[in-house]
Amino acid sequence: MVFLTLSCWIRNRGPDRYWKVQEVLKNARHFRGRKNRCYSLAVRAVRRAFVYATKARKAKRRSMRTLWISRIAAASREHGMKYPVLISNLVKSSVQVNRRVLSDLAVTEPRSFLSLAKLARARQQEGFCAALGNGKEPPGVFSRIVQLQ
Amino acid sequence: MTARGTPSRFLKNVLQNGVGRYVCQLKRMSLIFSKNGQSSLGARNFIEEGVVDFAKKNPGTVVYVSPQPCRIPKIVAEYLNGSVREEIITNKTKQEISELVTKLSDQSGLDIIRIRKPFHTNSPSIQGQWHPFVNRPPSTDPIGPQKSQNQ
Amino acid sequence: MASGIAGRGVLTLGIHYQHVCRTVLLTQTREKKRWMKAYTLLMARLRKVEGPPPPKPRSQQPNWDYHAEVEAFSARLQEKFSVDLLKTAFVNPCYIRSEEERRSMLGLDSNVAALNLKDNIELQKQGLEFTRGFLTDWCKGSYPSLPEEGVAAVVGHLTGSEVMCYVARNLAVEDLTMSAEFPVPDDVLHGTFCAVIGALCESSGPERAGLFIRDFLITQLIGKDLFDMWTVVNPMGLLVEELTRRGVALPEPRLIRSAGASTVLPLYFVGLYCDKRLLAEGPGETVLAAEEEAARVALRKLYGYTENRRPQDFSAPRQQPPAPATQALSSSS
Amino acid sequence: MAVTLQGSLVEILRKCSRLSSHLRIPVTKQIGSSFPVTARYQSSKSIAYPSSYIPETSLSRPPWPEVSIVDPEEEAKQHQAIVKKVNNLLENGEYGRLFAVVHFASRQWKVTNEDLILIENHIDAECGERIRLEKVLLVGGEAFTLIGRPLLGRDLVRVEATVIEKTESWPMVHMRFWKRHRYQRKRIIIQPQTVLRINTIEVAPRLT
Repeated sequence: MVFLTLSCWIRNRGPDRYWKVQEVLKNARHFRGRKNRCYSLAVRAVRRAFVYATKARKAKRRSMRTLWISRIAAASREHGMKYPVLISNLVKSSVQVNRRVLSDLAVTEPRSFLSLAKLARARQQEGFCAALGNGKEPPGVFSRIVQLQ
Repeated sequence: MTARGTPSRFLKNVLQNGVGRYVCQLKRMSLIFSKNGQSSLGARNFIEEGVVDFAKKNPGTVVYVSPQPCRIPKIVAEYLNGSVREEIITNKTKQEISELVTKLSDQSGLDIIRIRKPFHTNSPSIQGQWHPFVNRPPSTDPIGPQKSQNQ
Repeated sequence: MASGIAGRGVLTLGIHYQHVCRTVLLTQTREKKRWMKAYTLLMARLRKVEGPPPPKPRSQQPNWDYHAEVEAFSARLQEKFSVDLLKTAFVNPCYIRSEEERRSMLGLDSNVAALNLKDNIELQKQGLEFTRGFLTDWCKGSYPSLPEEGVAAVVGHLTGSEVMCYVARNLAVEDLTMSAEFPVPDDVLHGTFCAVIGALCESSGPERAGLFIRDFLITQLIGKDLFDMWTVVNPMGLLVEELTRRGVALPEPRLIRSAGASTVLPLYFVGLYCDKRLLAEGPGETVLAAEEEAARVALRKLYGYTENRRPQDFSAPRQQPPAPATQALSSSS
Repeated sequence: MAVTLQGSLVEILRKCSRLSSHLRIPVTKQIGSSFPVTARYQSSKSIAYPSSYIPETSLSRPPWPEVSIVDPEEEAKQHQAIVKKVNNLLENGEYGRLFAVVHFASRQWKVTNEDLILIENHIDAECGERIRLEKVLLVGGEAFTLIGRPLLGRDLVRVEATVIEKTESWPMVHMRFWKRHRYQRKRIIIQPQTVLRINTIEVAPRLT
């Protein structure tokens, strides 16, 4: 490969700020508008984007958790329970499956989730039983509930 | 490196590696260094002491040592899936180079980009995916296209 | 400086570059390389005009030792190949033909030009035969209720050019293959991979070869659906056939659930009942599609190829079905 | 099944492993039978009097849902039956693919055979080595689920994995910026990663 004309084409075009600019523009190529090609606009946009990316890595955890919680809530409503009931009773029966796996189970393994919901329900009933003491009010407590004697 | 601006892939591995047997994915490694360059001092030290051990420990990797007049010594690693990685080892010590070499031999040669999910499964659901009819009792009413809704 | 610029500009940045640097040492400057931008832009433009360079086989690039590569190939796969056989397995007849032609073009007479290399035709044949036999036995062993056509379809998928070439490319067989043209065409690569299996079978026995096939070919079945490999046009007909063969009552499709029938996304669930027992149910956008899907689900259940079937045990090399061993022995002798 | 779960909790609480089985038809049937029974029991108490005596108000019942009390002995019997059934299932190997929830690298993973998982740290094993994941929280198949409270026994479940790759994450930019304060810090973070392949999930038929 010999190009004799090549050397004629090469000319010095001022100082090489080019590489520094390219480094920044490389990260801005997918932006919209002039900031994907104009350096002075791109620097700020890239800086903002980096800051957002940094913060989003933390925020992702939080938003994922809310997503899981809403999924579990929807699934537990199907089994006639509210989310706090399910979670607190699972914790009380020392099942330490976390919310990510619970929401996964609710989507992909509905029968396992059903059995977990039943476990929570049973624990809840047991708690009620213990609190009620065979249907009687605890001593020293009077409620307004009409007890039909 | 924002998430939107960079390429991404899903977690995978070459040819279901590790299901049957484990295959080291590094097939070839060439060490390019200079015989008397200053920047390849560490590379020369590594070749004197570490290379033979490495090659003995990894019989599946072909190690080429090629001295050539160059300023930038480098390691060229070729993987089974055809990808080639060049690592520059200018002014690195023997320790650093040997760490780098083990790292290269532990990798699978897939490109190092953002991985979207930290898991990959071929059978996502064992009991069948949830759909709105899963936990409903079967309906006793006649069902037909003439009805718009089930219940 | 001007000559330096021209020299650097003209030659590619490779070994030549270093030569230039050494020869033009006197004119070396330690400035910022301002010519670099123009140079890279120019080269990029040239590359755009010319297109990518033709691929070069690895054996013609620097740092290539064929013997070491072959040894490493067998060590990497943790198999004990006999090296001669393995080397033979990589030699394709098209390579020998083209090489001889090239030699005679260079003006050598025919008896000098003849290469004393054996080609891999026999190994190919043997390997393909062994692979087919082993896979058929394995399929019959692990899915006993799969009919002949199904087994043939699975085996055909696995021994087909697509899967074999994919596996071979990811095991670096392509580098070692001696072929007339580059990139290696699919059929040549397929043959070479078969020959490698044949060589393994010859050198360390059919048991190891079976393990090799299990680890590298059968793992390709993971996550594959039966009907991706086996195109069944009329699953309902096949189901009826299957049920009559087993002497069970014919399936009765019933619409069991439907939703959104008047919308753009209707959903129907069709259940197949057999002796008033639910055999399978399948969803679909129309009743017919749902029925077909239900038939497929039922077939998968009957053949034991459901998605949640017991996974294949790939771990222990302790038990091997004895059938392929005898089969392979008879084929090799 | 529902009944089992409702009554035998006192006993279950002592156990480290929790077993439940869902065979669809029995479940629905028992739900159908158990709930009306309890409802009738409670309502017969209140409807013993003529309904005009006290009209039904929001306070005529306790605000909590009605509690069903099931005979503990019967519960224990049903529980035994189910344990036996699942043990038989496991012994005869009549289960298909299994999944497990394992706790590894301070995360919980739902895994099944031939899965890949990515750990955001390096682990102390060479590539190609087989490791055993010991903290198993839950194992399930198509017909049964074993729920650990919180963990399943080590002799009950065995989940094995192979280390197949030790690599690095992509370079992440960590950038902090405080406007109008001339504060700007940029750092590139690369962390080690490990890829594991799940090989086997085995369950021993040793339920108690």
